[in-house]
Amino acid sequence: MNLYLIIIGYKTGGVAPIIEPDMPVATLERFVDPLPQAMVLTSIVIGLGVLSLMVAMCIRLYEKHGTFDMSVISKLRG
Amino acid sequence: MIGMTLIVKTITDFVVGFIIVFGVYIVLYGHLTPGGGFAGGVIIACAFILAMLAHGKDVAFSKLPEKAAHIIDSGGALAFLLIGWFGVTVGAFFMNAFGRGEVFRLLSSGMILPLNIAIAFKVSSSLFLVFSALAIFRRRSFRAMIEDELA
Amino acid sequence: MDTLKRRLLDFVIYFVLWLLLTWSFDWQGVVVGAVLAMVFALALSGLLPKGAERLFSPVRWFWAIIHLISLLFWIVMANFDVLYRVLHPNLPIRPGIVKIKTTLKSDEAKAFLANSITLTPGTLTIDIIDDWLYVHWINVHENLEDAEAITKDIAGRFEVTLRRVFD
Amino acid sequence: MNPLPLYVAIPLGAAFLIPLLGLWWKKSGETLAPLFTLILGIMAVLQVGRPAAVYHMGGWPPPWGIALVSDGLSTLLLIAINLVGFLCVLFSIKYMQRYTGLTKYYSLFMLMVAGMNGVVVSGDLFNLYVFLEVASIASYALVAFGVGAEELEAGFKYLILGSVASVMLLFGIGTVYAVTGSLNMADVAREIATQFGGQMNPGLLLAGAFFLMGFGLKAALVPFHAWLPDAHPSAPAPISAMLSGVVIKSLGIYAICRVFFNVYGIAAGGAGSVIFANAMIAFALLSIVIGGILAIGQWDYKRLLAYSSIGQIGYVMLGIGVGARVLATGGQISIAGLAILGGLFHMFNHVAFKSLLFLSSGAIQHATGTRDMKQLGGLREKMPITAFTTNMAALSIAGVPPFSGFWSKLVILVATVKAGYTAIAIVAIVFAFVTLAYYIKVQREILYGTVSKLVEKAREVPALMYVPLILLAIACVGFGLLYPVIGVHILEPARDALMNGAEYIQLVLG
Repeated sequence: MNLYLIIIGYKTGGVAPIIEPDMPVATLERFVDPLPQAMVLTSIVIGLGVLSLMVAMCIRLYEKHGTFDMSVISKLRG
Repeated sequence: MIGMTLIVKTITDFVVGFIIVFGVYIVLYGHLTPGGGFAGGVIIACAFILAMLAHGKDVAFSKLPEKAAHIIDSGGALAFLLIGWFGVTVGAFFMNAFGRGEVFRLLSSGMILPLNIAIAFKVSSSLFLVFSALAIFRRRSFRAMIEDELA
Repeated sequence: MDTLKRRLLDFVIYFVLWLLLTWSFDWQGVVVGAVLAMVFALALSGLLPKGAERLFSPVRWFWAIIHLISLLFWIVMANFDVLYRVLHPNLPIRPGIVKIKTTLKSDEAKAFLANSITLTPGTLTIDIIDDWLYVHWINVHENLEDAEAITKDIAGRFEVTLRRVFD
Repeated sequence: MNPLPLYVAIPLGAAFLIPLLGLWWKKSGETLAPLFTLILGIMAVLQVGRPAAVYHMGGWPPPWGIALVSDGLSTLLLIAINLVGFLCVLFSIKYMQRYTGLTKYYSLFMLMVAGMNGVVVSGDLFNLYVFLEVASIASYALVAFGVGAEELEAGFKYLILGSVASVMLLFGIGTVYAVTGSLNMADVAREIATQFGGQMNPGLLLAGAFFLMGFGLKAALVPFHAWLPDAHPSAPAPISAMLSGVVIKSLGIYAICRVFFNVYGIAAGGAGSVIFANAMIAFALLSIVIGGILAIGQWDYKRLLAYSSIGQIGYVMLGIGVGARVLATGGQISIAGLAILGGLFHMFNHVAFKSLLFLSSGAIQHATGTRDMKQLGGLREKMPITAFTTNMAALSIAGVPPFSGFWSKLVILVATVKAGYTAIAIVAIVFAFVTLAYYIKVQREILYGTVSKLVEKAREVPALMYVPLILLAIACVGFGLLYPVIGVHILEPARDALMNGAEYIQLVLG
């Protein structure tokens, strides 16, 4: 997923997108698009949040059922 | 003996301080070099987590008590919002209210630096709390919980 | 007085570390570094190992370099040894765990001894309990009773220099 | 000053202030949360009648900066979210007393409100995604708040399916960005309109499919509905009310409307638009049919309500889908407008009566300790107020004439017939009667009949709990009777915002 986003912003032979006052236009055109990188960073942070919540729930579920077997943990019908 | 073996403890003592300084460096120079509030915050949190892994929870909590971590956690987020509100004084939410400064110096980007610091506080303490909550989770029987409630 | 000295020491260490990290002697960076080092020295007291003043002894640094060189030498030697054992058709290994006594005093020295032993191929420190090191060894000596020889073979090479660095 | 960032900033600030103060002051959540949601609700109501507005975050004009946009549709959702949020918090004060960790509860609640407000005012696809995640993560945690075996399992299921939806959305957003080179919704819309002449290229079609699946999962349309019947009953009652009342609408329906009408420009027609409109109608019909059929057989009161939510969301989606299809195929604009108006009106009504039903189910559970319909009965005598409000909501949702649900369903059906989809309309009418059937079942099993053993000990819930119920019941009737006022000031601006996709571009980019 994150790789996909990075690929969108990639440019062959690109340079870091830092703008300096007297910069030739040719350099500006070779900038790697920074926005997908920001998106990836955000999605990583969100993923971290979801993951920690998931682990917490897993621990609590294990506490209740004594197993991680999903066929045992099936009180609900869906 | 609480914690891990002597080797781990000693080496941890050596590196924890360095890791924290490195994390702070990543935070403060986030607008000049790769990094920033989140990455630096994670590094700082890792230092405390390392201390907790090596020495057990008591040592880690003596450096960063749980309540303090909670306060920093919420306070960092609030600080982020408040800094954002400074922008309103010059026109818009999150508008750069501070001076820009010189390019490539430490104090050169106005609002980004304080925002990074706020994020770092928030991230480091909350990651530490998440880790400690998951690591110190003890299975308690329902009866023990009720007895605690009654006591 | 003692704590003050310690705080000062911590401050200097953190500050030097900061300067090494940033490697810019712009006044803003230096001032921020100084303030941070002060905060760390006050707030995170005791995070650094005790006896940090040993950092300022040039003799110890000299011995540390000697230790590094000897460690590198022994690592190369042990590499050839293990290479020989691996390539030999008979696979002449006698893996086992031996318990050796170290004469080093400080925790840092013990930890570095253990790490040096681990870094050397063929030997691996499992644990330290008091003065005893438990080492897994790829080719344990035939005469197991000769504890002194074993100790000398594994730890003796490093103890000489490490004692001068840390103790 | 333009108050748009406040809709995000106030609940977000409250979400962090509550646990901070909660360290010393145990009642911080119960005091601050109603206060802040009330402020937000008043702000949202005052928003009515104002012209659409754009706020440039950090002073950067779009498409470079992040823009917050409020038009008719946003205002409609803002009112729903914040007023229902206020009533649910009010209800929670007494209801949540038997839970521990209340500051965390209120903090998560405010976080959820912040996320939903953010989704609704965001003018940027990626920001929409971020706020959607904020609201979703908070709701995962809230569903599992009871930390019983069932709650955890439902929360876990919701979390997994929600993460799948998030990945789909991120793929869709990435693809849109790759194709158009922008994330600002108005800028994307302009790119699509100018670059492709309103036609969809394969990349956009793929992204659209991802959006429909991702938002459809959040909205619990039928092929993606599996999490809802577990998550809604397991959550504490105020959270069920929030989830069913506003979360699935602001994260699902609103986002679908915004993306397909304003960004993809479904109204402009073209090859791709018809496909999406057809998909919307298909999902809607499936939701109506399956939600209705499954609801009949339920004996768990809250589970019945959850399935009914799926069915009613189907009606909302039907109105919007029919409107989209009429617009895409170049039919009469007035019919499309009628269909979309019906969909939005039904959504607005559903906010009122489904929140009311879930809150009253919470009241019943609070008083009797069960939600098994077989063990209930004769509540009318023991809990007159709760029974009365439940009755009002049930009659309204079932579409009995003077109530609001009747009018909105009628508008949807009339528009569907006028658009020429008589068969679809017949199915919808049949399942409107099915809705009536299972709410009659609710009335018979819970409100009337012999007084069961559990109900005998039941007493009317405290005032803090029944005041929100009464307010919502008044809304159920009022929306039907006050349609001229609500329609002109709230619903028609929302409809216009959807119908005239090009105006959105004008508004944001200036």
